[in-house]
Amino acid sequence: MAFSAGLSVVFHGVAFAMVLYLISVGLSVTMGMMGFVNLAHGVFAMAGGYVMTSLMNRYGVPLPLALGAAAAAVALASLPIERLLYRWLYGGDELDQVLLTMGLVFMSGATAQYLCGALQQPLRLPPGLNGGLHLGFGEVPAYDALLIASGAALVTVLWLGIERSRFGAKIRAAVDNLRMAQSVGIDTSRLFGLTFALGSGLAALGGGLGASLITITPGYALDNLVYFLIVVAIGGLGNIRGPFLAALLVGVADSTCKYLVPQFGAFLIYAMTMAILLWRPRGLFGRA
Amino acid sequence: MSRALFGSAVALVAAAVALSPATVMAQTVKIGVINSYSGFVAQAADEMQKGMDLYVKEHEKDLPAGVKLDLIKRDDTSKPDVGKRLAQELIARDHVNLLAGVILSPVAAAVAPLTAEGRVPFVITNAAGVAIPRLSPYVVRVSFTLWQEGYPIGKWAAQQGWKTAYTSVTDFIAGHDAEAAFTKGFTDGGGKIIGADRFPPANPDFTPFIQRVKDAKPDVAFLWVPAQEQAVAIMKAVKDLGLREAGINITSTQDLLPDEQLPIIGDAAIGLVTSGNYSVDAKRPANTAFLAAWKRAYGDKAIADFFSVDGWDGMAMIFDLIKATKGDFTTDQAMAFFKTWKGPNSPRGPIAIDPATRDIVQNIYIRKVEKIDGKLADVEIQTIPMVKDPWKELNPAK
Amino acid sequence: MAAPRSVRARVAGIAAAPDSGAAAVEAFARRHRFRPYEALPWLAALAAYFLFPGYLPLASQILATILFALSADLVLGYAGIVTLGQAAFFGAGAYTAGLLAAHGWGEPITGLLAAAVTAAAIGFLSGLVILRSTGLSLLMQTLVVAAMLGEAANKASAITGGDDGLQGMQVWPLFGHFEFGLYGRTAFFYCFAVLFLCWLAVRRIVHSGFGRSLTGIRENVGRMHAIGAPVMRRRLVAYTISAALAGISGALVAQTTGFVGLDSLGLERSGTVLIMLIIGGVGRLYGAFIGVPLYMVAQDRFSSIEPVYWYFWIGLLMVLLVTFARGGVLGLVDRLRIWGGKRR
Amino acid sequence: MSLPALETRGLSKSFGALTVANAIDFRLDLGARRALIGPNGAGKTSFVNLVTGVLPPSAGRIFVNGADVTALPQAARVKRGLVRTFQITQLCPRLNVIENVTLAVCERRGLGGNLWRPAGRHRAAIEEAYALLEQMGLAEEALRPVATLAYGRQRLTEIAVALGLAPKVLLLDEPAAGVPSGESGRIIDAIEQLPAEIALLIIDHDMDLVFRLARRITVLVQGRVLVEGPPAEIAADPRVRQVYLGERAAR
Repeated sequence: MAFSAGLSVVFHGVAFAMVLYLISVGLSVTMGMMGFVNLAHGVFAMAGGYVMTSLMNRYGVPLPLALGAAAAAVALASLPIERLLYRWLYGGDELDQVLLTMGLVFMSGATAQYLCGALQQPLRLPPGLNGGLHLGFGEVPAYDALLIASGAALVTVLWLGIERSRFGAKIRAAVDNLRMAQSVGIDTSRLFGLTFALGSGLAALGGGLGASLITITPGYALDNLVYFLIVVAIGGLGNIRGPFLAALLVGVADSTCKYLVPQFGAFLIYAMTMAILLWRPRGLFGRA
Repeated sequence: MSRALFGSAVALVAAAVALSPATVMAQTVKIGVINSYSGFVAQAADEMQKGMDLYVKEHEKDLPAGVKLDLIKRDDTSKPDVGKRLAQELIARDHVNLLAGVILSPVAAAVAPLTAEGRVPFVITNAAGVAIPRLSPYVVRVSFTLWQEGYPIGKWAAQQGWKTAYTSVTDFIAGHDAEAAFTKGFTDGGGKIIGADRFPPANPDFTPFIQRVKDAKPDVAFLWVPAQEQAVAIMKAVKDLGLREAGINITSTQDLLPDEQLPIIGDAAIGLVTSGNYSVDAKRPANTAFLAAWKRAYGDKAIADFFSVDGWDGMAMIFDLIKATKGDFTTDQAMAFFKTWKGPNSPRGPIAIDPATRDIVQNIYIRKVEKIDGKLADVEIQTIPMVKDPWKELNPAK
Repeated sequence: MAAPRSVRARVAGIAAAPDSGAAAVEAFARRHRFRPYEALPWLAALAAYFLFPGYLPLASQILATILFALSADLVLGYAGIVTLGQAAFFGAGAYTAGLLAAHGWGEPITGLLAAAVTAAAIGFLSGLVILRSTGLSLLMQTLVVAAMLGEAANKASAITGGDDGLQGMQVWPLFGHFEFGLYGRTAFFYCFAVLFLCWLAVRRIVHSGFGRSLTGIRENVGRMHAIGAPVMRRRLVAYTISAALAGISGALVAQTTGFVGLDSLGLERSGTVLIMLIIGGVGRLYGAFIGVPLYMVAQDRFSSIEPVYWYFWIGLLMVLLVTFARGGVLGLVDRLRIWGGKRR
Repeated sequence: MSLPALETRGLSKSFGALTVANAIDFRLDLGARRALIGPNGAGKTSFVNLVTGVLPPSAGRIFVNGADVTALPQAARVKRGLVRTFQITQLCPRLNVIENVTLAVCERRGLGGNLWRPAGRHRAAIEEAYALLEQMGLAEEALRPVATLAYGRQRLTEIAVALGLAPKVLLLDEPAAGVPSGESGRIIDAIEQLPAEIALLIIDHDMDLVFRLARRITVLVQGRVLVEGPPAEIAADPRVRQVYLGERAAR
């Protein structure tokens, strides 16, 4: 019992971590590459959740299709936003960036409540995904299993893409040294746009997949901001792997701590963040 | 040099433009409605407001000739100090005859003392913090207290022959109330509490806590969260971990199961037993009429819940006062009227105000979620008539 | 060598070509003198008192919040410490004053002082730990400090009243015979006076040698190290002072509303004050006086016109400000003046 | 004989395998005019960072006027008169010229921690700063933000700031770096006019500048002192030709 209990808790932590990572990785890159403090990043995750759930609930679109559509839609929508609002502030005063992105958070929250009401969006899962799933080592929630599987798949694709593709090479170059990247003739403004869209799309995936873990409400972007920021700060700015480890750490530590010492549930995650940042101010994978 | 000069001017102008005094209508009953339209309980606020507005819409015609109603709605943004300031302004600036509304106990607790100072009646249509009416002689509550619901369900659980219970509640005052009430009820009934957890108010993830319950293998688990999206999250964890398949019964107050959340929680809710003062599936003529009006006003999609009915009844009480006094009443007359008010046909059954505590007396229903022709319904399986708030009887005012 | 030059300056003043050197020294030496326009915010506040007597509670909260924003400006605008945890000190001050008033000591002024001391102590201790880092790391650490305090206050509900907020505050009349009444006149003048005194102090500090070196630290830390400035100590001092001011502002709100809630320690409060400050303009001592009224009045109006979706309009206001008035209102005013100068 | 203004004994620093300073014994007397030269990557700037306390040494000791400052932080060494300028200008760009210099003067006079007295009342400090600007020929730009100055002028400001700290030992890290040759003359003049008692160490590889200003030259190669002597000697030294001038000739 104790074993399978601990197992399901850790398993759940990993599932939560997958969602956190998908949402946060884009934020890490935008902050690292464009040096942009994008407090509105959660908005894209929220948008993803809304699009997906309403496609499923109103038009009965199957989950995978709705998820893909949501990601694509959000990625596309993010392009004009980046062009019209964000790009002017690149390399500018981070406080202006804070003001802009917080403004967007407020507006999106109000819009969401106006369109879909204050009630959270239900996620009606196909019957197969409800309840438990029997694996070799014991029974685990089926949806968590799906989260981990799809999350792992996405992560692999993303990493390979960044490692292998030309686009990925450009991104890495720009993160390492923007000036250098420009001087070798990379069209950074275009690169920024595409990277931003990619990050937003991933966030949308995370928001959609995680809709049952982090419920989709108008307050989404603000309520969960701290979690996203913690992951980015611990993981280290501007890299792809750091946030993954950070997300695992946060997800698993969070759920196991709550399981073992519920009375200190919230404290420990903060304490851990503090400790790590004091030990490695630039995060676990941050470049010194 | 004059940088700040221009700036200050801008601010001053902005203030001047914005603050042009509100016009006052003659011969009207002014009701200041303080509600949490934004913030983390916006959903509940919406339900409550719909209930209030619906009553006004349905019964405005019944008002005595010449009496106009002026509802001044203010958003406390779910923050006590804001709510307090709004109350202060409503009393001192808008000279309202009554204050009504308030979702959150902290806000109500912040507002209540002002009503004593400003001598304005304050009709609480939700905030369930058990001791609030004692903060001011002008507070009257038409909603409920958590003791009123938690104690009976504890008793009921014990009557089912369940010996051991595990409580798991949100770590803030309301949660503590619910926990204490259930514990008292269950132990009075001869049961034994074998574990009690409290989870952080901002908690995205309940699996670890539910796992603890599962490990402890109690006969019954009392799970309580404030009536918000958390209800869905915690029920998902219950389903994922197969808590009931493990032979653990689950009870709560209606906060775990607001009617509009029921379809969202889905089949996971089947068999769940809660105590509450209202469920849409109650078969009462008053309720049928209420729901008919609701559908007319808000369509089939919108689902009423106990917030809506509490708001509705609050307005009903205020309307009765206006009718009885032709809209012209002093604070003391109002309070005297409220203290003895009775609502024989509320959608939630007969209700009344207890003159001693100015708190609601009402039936508490034990409800069970069943699937009736393909649709989930929270069916009343037992009625505990005219329950007074047990806490005030256990802790008489000094 | 001072005398001859200033003499030359006077001569130069008459002569055709003014001596830029003396001018430089003079301009520099006069920078801390009071200018007429600095009276404006106070005149505006008094005007508001007479023009909108029904809005005194709002006015008092605006004054108290200006002080909060001023404290943020000291760390953010002068010491260059981007913080999302300023509410930690606001809340600490609020609870200090609140607990005193709830347990039999309702004397306002000593309450303020106690709040200042508590907040300063917390600022100093947390500063010792976190001020060594910079950037996002520092931001997160300030945030975490506030979050932990908030959790602690929620856990200690026996003392703080937890989520229901602190009950039963009895604030004594100011100087023994000015009641904090329902109409908030006393509250208004109380906040007005406290803000004024604190503003004088902050202004003094900003123009002091210490204040200048803070500006230097904000502009170029490496340079300040190289001229032998004890950067860490300077930052810590600034952080502590700012904490004390935030504590006072928290105590003001607690005493004038007679209530303290957990939200006084919340992230939202830290964020909002930052926003208000940025709207006004950072690092110029007057941003707080412009951003806070603008934001709070706008919020009050929007939310009474449109109780549910008001924050959409606030958000829009913020976005427009960034797109058209970067650097806040004062930044916009600057650019207008430069533009006007060019055209002349 | 008098104590050396600056002395290092066996000063060493290595990052893992890479050794940037290898048991450097170095001595600079009062009023010295010394140049530290060496090919790129010889460890010149690292040496400055070690001496000024930006980097902690792996081994060895550092003395200022005979006092061991190895353990002291950067600020404390500045207080003892050990002052440096930067290879890339380090100023407060948005503050104007006189303010940049006044910051240094006030810091030296211990006014930087004064919370109450308005900086403007520190009249003497401002006058002193202005005098330095005149000395550097910057008086006309006193009220202009540093960012708006030509780079050459910024380099002069940098020197003025350093002088504001009343240095006993002044380390100039490539004082004319990045300055168009037209303006570098102005900088060299300014350096020549520095008070005689200051012990001056110029780190550079601009030979014209070095041979014009320095009375002795120390050649650093791979973190080690290769040779030290008067310019003529150094110019003649075959090893120097080989590792340094030779390399230059090769270009």
